[in-house]
Amino acid sequence: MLTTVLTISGLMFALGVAGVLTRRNIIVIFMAIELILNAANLNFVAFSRYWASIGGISPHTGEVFAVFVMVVAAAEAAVGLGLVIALYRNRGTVSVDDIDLLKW
Amino acid sequence: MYPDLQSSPWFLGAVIAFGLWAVATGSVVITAQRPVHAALALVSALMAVAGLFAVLGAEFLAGAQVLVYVGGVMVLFVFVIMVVGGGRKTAEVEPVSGVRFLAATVVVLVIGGSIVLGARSAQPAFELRPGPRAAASKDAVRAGVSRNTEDVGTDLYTRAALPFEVASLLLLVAIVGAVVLAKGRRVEQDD
Amino acid sequence: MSGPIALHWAPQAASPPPPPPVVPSWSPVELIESIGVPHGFAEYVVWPAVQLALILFVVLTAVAYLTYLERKVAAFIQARLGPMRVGPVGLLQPLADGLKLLSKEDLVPAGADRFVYLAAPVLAVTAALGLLVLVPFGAAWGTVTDINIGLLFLLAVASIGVLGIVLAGWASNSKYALLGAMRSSAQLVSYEVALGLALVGPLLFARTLSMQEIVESQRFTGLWWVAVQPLAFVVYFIGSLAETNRAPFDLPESESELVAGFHVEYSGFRWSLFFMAEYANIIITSAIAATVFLGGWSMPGLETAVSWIAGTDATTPLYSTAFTLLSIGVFAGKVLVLVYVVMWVRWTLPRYRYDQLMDLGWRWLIPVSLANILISAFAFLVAMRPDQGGLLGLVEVTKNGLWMGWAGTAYFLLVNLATFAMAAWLLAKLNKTAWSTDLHALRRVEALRRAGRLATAEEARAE
Amino acid sequence: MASDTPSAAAHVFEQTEMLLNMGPQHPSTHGVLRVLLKLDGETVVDLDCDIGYLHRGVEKICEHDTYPMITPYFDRLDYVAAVNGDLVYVEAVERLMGVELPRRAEYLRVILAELQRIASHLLWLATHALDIGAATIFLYAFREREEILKIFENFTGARLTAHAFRIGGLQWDANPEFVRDVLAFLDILPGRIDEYETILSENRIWLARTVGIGVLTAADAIDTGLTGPVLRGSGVAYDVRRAAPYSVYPEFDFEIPTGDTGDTYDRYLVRMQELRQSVRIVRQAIEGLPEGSVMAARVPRVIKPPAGEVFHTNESPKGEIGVYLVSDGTNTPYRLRVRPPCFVNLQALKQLAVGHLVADVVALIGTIDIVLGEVDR
Repeated sequence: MLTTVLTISGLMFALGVAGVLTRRNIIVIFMAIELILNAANLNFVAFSRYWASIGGISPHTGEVFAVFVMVVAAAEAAVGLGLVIALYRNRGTVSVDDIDLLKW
Repeated sequence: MYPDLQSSPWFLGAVIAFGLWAVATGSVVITAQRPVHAALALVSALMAVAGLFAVLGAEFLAGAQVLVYVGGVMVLFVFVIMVVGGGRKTAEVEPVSGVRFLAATVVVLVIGGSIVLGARSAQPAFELRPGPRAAASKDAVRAGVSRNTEDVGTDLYTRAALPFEVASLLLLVAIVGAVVLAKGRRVEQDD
Repeated sequence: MSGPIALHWAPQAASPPPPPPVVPSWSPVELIESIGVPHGFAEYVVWPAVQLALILFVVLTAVAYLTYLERKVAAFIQARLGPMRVGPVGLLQPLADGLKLLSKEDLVPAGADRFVYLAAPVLAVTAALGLLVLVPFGAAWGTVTDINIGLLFLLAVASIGVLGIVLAGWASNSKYALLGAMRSSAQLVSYEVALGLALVGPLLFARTLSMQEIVESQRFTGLWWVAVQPLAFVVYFIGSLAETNRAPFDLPESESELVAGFHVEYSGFRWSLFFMAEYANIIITSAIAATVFLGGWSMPGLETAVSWIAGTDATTPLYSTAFTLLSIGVFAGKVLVLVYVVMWVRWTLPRYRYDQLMDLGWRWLIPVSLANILISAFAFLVAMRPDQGGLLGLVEVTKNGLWMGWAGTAYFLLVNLATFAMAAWLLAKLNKTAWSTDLHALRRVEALRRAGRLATAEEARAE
Repeated sequence: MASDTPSAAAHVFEQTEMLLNMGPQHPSTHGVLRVLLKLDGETVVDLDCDIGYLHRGVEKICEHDTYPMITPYFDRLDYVAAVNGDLVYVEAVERLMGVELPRRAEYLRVILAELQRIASHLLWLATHALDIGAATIFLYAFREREEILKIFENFTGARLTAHAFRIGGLQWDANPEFVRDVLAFLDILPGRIDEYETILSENRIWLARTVGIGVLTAADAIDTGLTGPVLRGSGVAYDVRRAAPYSVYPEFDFEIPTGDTGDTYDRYLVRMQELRQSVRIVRQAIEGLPEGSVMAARVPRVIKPPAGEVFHTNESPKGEIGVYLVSDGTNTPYRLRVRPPCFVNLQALKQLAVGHLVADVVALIGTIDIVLGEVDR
């Protein structure tokens, strides 16, 4: 049972990495990162349940961790997308191929 | 909600169904030509993950997932896509035709394959069990209603109180950052 | 019952809290089982399906008749008659409208993102109708299901509806629709915050997210949470107007500026789907308000009324049926009153401007609801029994909910009225321009602000 | 914004701007006005009015019609204030011909013109409030306007293009119920105006939407050539009824309300006051209505004003409406030119709107109170 969930999360993680590596639209890259984060969250929850089944001290640690991941994701979206908009206003593009300078 | 569900074949079936859904829509996310379609697919994938959470007994997390991701983060994404003109297909520069697809496949196969193999080789004794149920604790008003929210809340505010504060600080910084980024635009216009 | 008491002076806290109120035990599942359907199947498949079909039928009819009601209310307010021609006093008007809309052509504008354009209204209406599963329409078997994250789930799924609106506006390939979508996304995301925070206050008292238990908690305490959380109720109501795109917050579709905003390009059935979603959302936000603040299906005297009809034996089918139907009636009554207020507001007030709407949300509703949470939580802590971590012992946390005597009730009423007054005063100090009953002062302050505005307009012209 | 031409070139700020066509088919442009908005987000950066969708060439047509035939065209300039349009034309011709009118005719003309002003202001209130989102005021104002239209229908046979004036007086005397109807209407109207003000004047949202929106200083307003309530809202007490009195206006006691800041709210207050002042004028006129004929004694059957020219202006509900008339002694004018208040006032829109939001543009179009029939002619 655990392996099923781990397989799913592994595939999602791989998809996310593939998206980050192959896409050039920075927004799509952000979305792929969300996929990766979700795969991690899934693992946290699955292991949390496993922990519960073998009688760990707190069966909800994984879920609490997942909540923090969500917080990070929300913060990342707010700042990251703000950056994307600022970038778009200045450069008129959202392709990472065109944003290769550290300073302009 | 129904304690006997997790040991039933329905449980495994639900996990697999949600998992397939998540993986299928997840692959649409990275292959869709228009960002807005990718965003829609991501919404779908996130819902599937929320479904997985719910099946695994993390109901609070499922609700938070939909509320935070779909209602908040994804609306932001769609908003930004609208601002930067997401209708147009993104120009993907490919040195060699099809190399991108090839790379994606290789990545998925290598990373995904190794993770899956690793998971498969894990101990078969791993068994998922539901968290503490209301049926066991007489405190809840209604038998059968999971105490997941209460438990996560207790954990969050006792054992994880410090990380919780740190996370709230992070959110504050993010808000300030977003405000600064948004303000920067007006400064540009004035000069 | 009461533990070691140090600073304990509340006269009635010594008396043990009452047993939980009666909930009828019979359910139609037994009826279904009696014709030979296996237990699990009857309880988890057949009966919910029957309930869902009933609810969908009733709610969709209600949605259709809300449009009729809206027009009648508007007509009543505007000193005219409203629909009168189709059927007696226009009662068949929704039917005629529906037929007309169904027979219209389903247009897709040129250059639109076809898939998103066609899917958006479905998304909006699915999110709205999906919520119905969790609305506690009545006691006992009047509710489809009750999950432990009920309220959270309602808010979460309601937020999906935003995506439908935003995507509809974006996919229409029209500037008016795009502006509507932009407004909508910003508006709904900000007001969701205020809405969610406003609900935290009553949750302190209900101590659960499950919709049924929220009702039961009010039934047990004998108090509707609006009495102890008036501020939260006001914030929630304003926020729900904005969430459902109702005037004075109907900016995403404001017909005088954006023509029809996000659904300007839609026609026929897809257009009516948006309206279905809007009215279903009104029903649902009103239902949440009724559940969380107004006691849901509970009503003082409900049990007495049931016992007149069906005696006092809570296990009989008659008792259960009478109880359920009466409670559904009570709930529907509360929701209708709220819906009427929503319509009344719409036909009375002018529309806010976009920036003023944001201003109201961020500078008023969110600070107010945050302050409300803070003060309520503090007051709650102070009032709890000493052995449960409090000080005064006015309120006792029992396994069935909160138990407070008249002293506790009076205490919370006072605290929350004080909160109300304090919040109003403080925010009046903070937002001088926005809150002043002295209109002349308001105009003077505006004149100063205008000086700044004039300068920029001058610059803009100079360019 | 999703600009139409996503040129990747480094037009940094061009990318944030969006062109929005408001009208000619738009619920808030009060007819077939097309406003071309250049927006940054929702802020108006630039604005251009495109007019002429309703152009009929009225002034040219008038050169081919006899003098009495021309009056109906003036009904249809400002078609919500037909009487005022008629009045300025017939008065211009009468001035050219030197006709002296019987006092009853003058009084009836003033009554009709002021009722028409009330009707026009009610229509303005209705649409202006509707633009800002207060839908119910619309029907309230129309309810009262309906009463005026009924009076007009009784008097002239037409509701919208009420047409009773003839060169040299009125076509008919008032119908027997006229005085009673007008008095009954005057009794209810002040209470109803109070009702509108209850809903709007101290409504927080209404204030937020109008106070400080579209500020026009007195100097700017005069420079732009604005007249009527738009000018008076900026604090200039210029009213043709006082500045260059015509008809029997000097005989009536009324005030000219002015604003002080020149914003949309001031213009709103000015018009609401004007409603009350018009009620005063009509009441005085009805009470002092003389008996006698309604047609001047010596008006020739074929009207041929002596060769010459005249420029005559009136205070229409929208502002100063003027007629420049050149006669060559024949039965058709040599040249006729209208100074339309709406056309001139519309110029101010850009001045008012730049720097405000889209939602304010509709409020500003409403506050200028234009009628495209008159703008385009």
